[in-house]
Amino acid sequence: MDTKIKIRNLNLYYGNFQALSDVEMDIYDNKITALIGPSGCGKSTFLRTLNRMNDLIGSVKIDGNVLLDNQNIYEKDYDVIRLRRKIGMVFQKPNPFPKSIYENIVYGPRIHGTKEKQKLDEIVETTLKEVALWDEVKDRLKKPAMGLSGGQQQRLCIARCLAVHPEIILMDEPTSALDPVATLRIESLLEELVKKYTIVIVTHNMQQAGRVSDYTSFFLNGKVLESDETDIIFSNPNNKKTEDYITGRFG
Amino acid sequence: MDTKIKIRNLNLYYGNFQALSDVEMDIYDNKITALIGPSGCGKSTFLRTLNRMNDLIGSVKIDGNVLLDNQNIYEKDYDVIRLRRKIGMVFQKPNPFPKSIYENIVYGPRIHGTKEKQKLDEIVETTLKEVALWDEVKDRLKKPAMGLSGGQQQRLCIARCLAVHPEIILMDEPTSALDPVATLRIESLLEELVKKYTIVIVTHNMQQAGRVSDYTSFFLNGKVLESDETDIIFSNPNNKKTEDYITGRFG
Amino acid sequence: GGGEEPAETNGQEEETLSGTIVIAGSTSVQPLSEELAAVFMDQYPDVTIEVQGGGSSVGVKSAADGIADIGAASREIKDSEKSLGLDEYVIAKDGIAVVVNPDSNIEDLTMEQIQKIYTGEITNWSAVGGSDANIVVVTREEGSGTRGAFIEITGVDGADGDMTTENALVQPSTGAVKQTVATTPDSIGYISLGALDDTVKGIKVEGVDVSVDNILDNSYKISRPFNYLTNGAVPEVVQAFLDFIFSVEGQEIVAQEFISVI
Amino acid sequence: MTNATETFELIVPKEKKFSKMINWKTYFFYFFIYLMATVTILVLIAIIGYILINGVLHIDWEFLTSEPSKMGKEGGIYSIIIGTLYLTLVSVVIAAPIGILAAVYFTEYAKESRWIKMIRFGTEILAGIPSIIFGLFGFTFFVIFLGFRWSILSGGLTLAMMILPTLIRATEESLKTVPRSYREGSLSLGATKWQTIIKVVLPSCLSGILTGLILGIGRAVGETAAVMLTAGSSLGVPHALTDPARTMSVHLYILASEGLSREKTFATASLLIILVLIINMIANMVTQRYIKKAKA
Amino acid sequence: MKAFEKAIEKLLLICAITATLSVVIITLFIFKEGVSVLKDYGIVNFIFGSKWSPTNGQYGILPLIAGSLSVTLGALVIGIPTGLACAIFLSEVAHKRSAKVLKSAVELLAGIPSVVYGFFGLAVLVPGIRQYILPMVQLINKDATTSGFSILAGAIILAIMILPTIVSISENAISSVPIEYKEASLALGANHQETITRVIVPAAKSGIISSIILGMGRAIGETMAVILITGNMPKVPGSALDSVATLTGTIAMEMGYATPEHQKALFAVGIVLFIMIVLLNIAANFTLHKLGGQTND
Ligand SMILES: Nc1ncnc2c1ncn2[C@@H]1O[C@H](COP(=O)(O)OP(=O)(O)OP(=O)(O)O)[C@@H](O)[C@H]1O
Ligand SMILES: Nc1ncnc2c1ncn2[C@@H]1O[C@H](COP(=O)(O)OP(=O)(O)OP(=O)(O)O)[C@@H](O)[C@H]1O
Ligand SMILES: [Mg+2]
Ligand SMILES: [Mg+2]
Repeated sequence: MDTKIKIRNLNLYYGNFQALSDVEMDIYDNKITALIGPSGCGKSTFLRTLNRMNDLIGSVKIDGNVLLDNQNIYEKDYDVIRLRRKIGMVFQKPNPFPKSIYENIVYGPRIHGTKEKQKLDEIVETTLKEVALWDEVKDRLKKPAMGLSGGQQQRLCIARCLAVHPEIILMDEPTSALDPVATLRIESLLEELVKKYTIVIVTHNMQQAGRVSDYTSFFLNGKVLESDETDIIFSNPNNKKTEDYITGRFG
Repeated sequence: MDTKIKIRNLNLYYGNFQALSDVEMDIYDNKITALIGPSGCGKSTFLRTLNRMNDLIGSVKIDGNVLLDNQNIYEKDYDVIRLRRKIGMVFQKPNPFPKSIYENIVYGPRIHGTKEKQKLDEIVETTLKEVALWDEVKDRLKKPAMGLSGGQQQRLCIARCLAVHPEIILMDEPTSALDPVATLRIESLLEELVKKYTIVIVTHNMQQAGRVSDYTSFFLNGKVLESDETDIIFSNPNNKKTEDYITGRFG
Repeated sequence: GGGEEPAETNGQEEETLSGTIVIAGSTSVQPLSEELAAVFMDQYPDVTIEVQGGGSSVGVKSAADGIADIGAASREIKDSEKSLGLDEYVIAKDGIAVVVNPDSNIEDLTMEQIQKIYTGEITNWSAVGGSDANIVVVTREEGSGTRGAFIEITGVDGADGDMTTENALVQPSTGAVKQTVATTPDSIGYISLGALDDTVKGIKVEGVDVSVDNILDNSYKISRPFNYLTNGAVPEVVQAFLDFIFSVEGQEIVAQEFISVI
Repeated sequence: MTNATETFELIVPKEKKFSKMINWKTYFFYFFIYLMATVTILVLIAIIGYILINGVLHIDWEFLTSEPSKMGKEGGIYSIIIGTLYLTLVSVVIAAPIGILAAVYFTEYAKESRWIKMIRFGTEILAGIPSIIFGLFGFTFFVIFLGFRWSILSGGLTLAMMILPTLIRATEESLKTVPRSYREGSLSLGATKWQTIIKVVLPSCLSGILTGLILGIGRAVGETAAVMLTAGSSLGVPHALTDPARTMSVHLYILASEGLSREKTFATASLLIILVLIINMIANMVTQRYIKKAKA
Repeated sequence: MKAFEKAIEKLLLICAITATLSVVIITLFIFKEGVSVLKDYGIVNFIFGSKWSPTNGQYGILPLIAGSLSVTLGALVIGIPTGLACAIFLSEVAHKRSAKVLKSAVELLAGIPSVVYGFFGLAVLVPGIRQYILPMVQLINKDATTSGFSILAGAIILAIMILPTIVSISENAISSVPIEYKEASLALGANHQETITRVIVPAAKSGIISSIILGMGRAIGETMAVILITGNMPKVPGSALDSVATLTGTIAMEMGYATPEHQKALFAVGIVLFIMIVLLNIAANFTLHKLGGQTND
């Protein structure tokens, strides 16, 4: 089992507020890692350090190492654009661009230089099939993506992210805005995807974490309190607070 | 055990979309009734029919009966202002007015005609004590309420609502924006309040519903699937879907 | 002002003179009206005179509608306006100087040359003895009193009406024409004599310099009247003001910048 | 997409080429953006600088406090400052209550009916009407038809109509920033709609409304064509609503187009710019406080 | 209580109607004054007549329409790229602090009275065009001449005047594009510039278009600045260096001196202007509605 990303001694500050303290974690190849913890504990912040999305926020200061394939992504000349191609991201609220379904998917490939229509068509078909959306939308590829239902939009966003061939997919509460049926579809999709991709998922839903993930990390107040195989965390946590949280004593 | 509110055959439409179908429910005096169900199932909508807050939304159409003390609040000449004095409401995000702590609490009494300074002072003190906030804020009553922490703001909002002497308090996920400590304080406050008031609370947190409520109603797609004493619902639900939801199979 | 002595005599005779006079209309007449009003109000402290601009036709219209006691117009009254039955008083005359850019070597033009320049028949200065350069014609806006007088006297106003070339720049005021001519090479324009200064070059017309004397003795031809218009019987105070204007003292004020009518 | 390292090697050389190509576009893009921003700033500096350099030295106490004579060729601009203040005040006093209340109606009461759409459309049209049309209208309606003559009243009413849309829009915008939760909080306590508006909604967006007012004042101060046709251009100090007045913009236009006095023209223009600067600064300060408060 | 609330609502409604009422009264009065000329002279002759010579009884406003449109078009050609670039600079490129300074600077441009612009154009721009632009143009076209009073001068000044409208509204629109779009694009490995041109600006297009339409309205309606710098020559222009007269300028300039008949003709010009603005507004509403329908939902 290979370690895809190694996080060592990671600290993150929003201005003076320390949002992450001394985070250490390993993320394994072709596994699903779930991040859990009460609201505001730093899950999203942590997730966004992995593809350097926090660079966008002016007041952020980061120190520590995030090693992707043994290379520190916070190194001075590290190519952020390449990083973000390698590490795709799916957000809490489905966020398709206000363009057609087709345009949403080819956006990434186009940016990265693919121009031939035929190739683009191919990408659209493959990725939509991968997220099991092809049959539902194949007749309306040129229609606005905004016309899809929430669950379909989220799957489209996943497809859009697959279209640039990432190795890792980060997901920040990808089902929290979805209805139960859509949630179940995404969950079973995750099981498919993990065969080819490494997945990190933030979730508020304990049961979801238990169902889909291989590893789970519990965050509290910017610290990782506990990190282990999901079965162990859920059946036999080391930390009293982890147990309290998982059993719904707080959060 | 008296029934405070009887809901019979309630249907609600947002334009063409039916958000509540044939809801029937009894809300008992001096008890806490919890409303649970996945996102979008109509919990908030239902709660807001009880104090006619939905009147504000232009496209809403309601039919059915909501009997408060055996009088239908949707009757033609029913006095909405008096209704809303009788039925207080606490919202998901603490929403104090951008005024001082003092002004927040006396807002209601002033509106309803109490003018004497002494009386108002008295109200401020009693209600703040009732929500266990008095000691924390008694030296800064004239300071902006916005300066309080989230949990304090929420307790202030409860105090503000108590200041108009309601009989019933509606709470829509009152702790979802709060940290664990503040959540516990509110929960223990509920136990105090229920001695004097009837409480209806919407929550996403199964454990919270289990801990604080006497009765629980499970909503799905605008329908009440099951409604019973909390212990029964949690230990031995009638409906498979209720069970699935409570055990985190979806939602 | 030298109104010291008359002020006392008048003051003794008509101590009761008071009221408000509204004058409105031509902006060309406005400075003169203000000057006259200032002196008159000095003499009769109880009289208020408001001087409004607006333009000649505003003058005509407001006198007719009774919004103003006196309408001022810097042009002849049109036939269509005569029917309004207003009383006209020519209170002053204003010479119109033909001006060119100060760098121009033109000194003198004949009426015919001016006419041909303004109708667009002559478009190059070489045709009238200048250097080989296109003429930039500057005129006033349609309806302007100055323009009306100028085209009529120079013959630009032919059988088919106003024949001013389409290629003329149009400027909405004396000052704007002056400024344009002053800063635009090879330009020609016309402005009120009162506004003539050395930023532009006033030229001779038919060999005659533009000056008050030459206008008074009719050797310089291009001038226009300043009209005051009243509607029907006027209040005492307005009559007194009109009398004052046509008095020696009033016309002295006129003569400071314009041409007296007596 | 089978093995990570394989893809890695495949992509690197390709990507180098792309980034070169993309960089050119990107450089040009940023060059253009920076260039335009710089040009805009330079133009601003040029206009303001040119006028202030030529005019500021001619502004002195004398100029501010003495009355103009000879059409403004001589003397100061005292009566014109007074006229400007008067006219602006009148127009704001007329427009402010109507504008604010109308905005309250649109945001708090109006339902999306065809009637309301038409009324809204009317407001939009009013915002788009050129000032010269307001001038024509004010002249025929207030000055002549209603017999108000050239007066502060006619001018003020005309200007009030002109700044009404600005006020409505600004107030509406700031009303929209008031969180729904304030309204719900108040209503759930049994307050009526109007009580909610007066006691909670309006107080919490006061500075937004104030900003709108200041914008309206700016527009009133800067207007020329409409004022000239309705308030007149008489030089005297106005004492009553029925007196005519000349505002600084009108005065500047007359000075500039009649070429009466270069000095006075620049001095008046400078004063006008300084006035606008001050108005903008106040507006900015108010908005800043507003933003701070909203954040707190 | 209820009655009081009802009364308040009625009062507010009356205030809201005031604006619309104003439009109705304005329309009525402008039409009352001007419509007789349109009737007597013939609408077609009036609008398509190529000679504006009121003293001769010729009321063809084609040259004026051409003048207004050409100056406005010029202003848009200059103002849109500049304004859009500034808006992008403010919302996406500049640091917060410099953005704030630049924004208030641009807003200052909006506050400067239009007469000041005209004055500046007259003193600086008109001579500048004659001295610097003309020689450049003459390199290509030897016969070119200009007095400096030109479409170009008007367009430049109007471009500056509409800049604040375009910048501030577009900036708002761009800033209010949900950050989710930006994040999504960046997360796909797009760089900032690609994100701006391919996602943010397209997503803000309805705001940007409405800023342009408002700017256009302002440009068509501007009066005092244009009078001073376009030469007011009522002739259909042949090039950007030609002088033109505009609808608004002609009204403002000739109103004062006009005879009653002439004055009516000017009111008729006002009617045309008014209708143009109303059409522009309707077109704007229509476009925005269409665009809005596409982007939202
Ligand atoms: N841009 C920011 N500037 C300052 N503080 C921030 C910023 N973003 C987040 N924070 C703070 O950092 C902490 C961690 O936030 P984060 O969004 O990572 O929490 P989270 O675990 O994802 O919570 P949730 O479950 O509610 O999404 C919080 O206290 C939050 O207030
Ligand atoms: N103003 C509205 N107009 C139209 N539809 C609405 C409106 N408010 C709510 N709805 C719809 O009604 C349904 C019920 O909404 P409601 O807010 O009551 O759900 P909820 O159970 O409170 O969900 P949550 O747990 O997310 O708060 C949803 O499908 C929602 O989209
Ligand atoms: Mg989060
Ligand atoms: Mg809800």
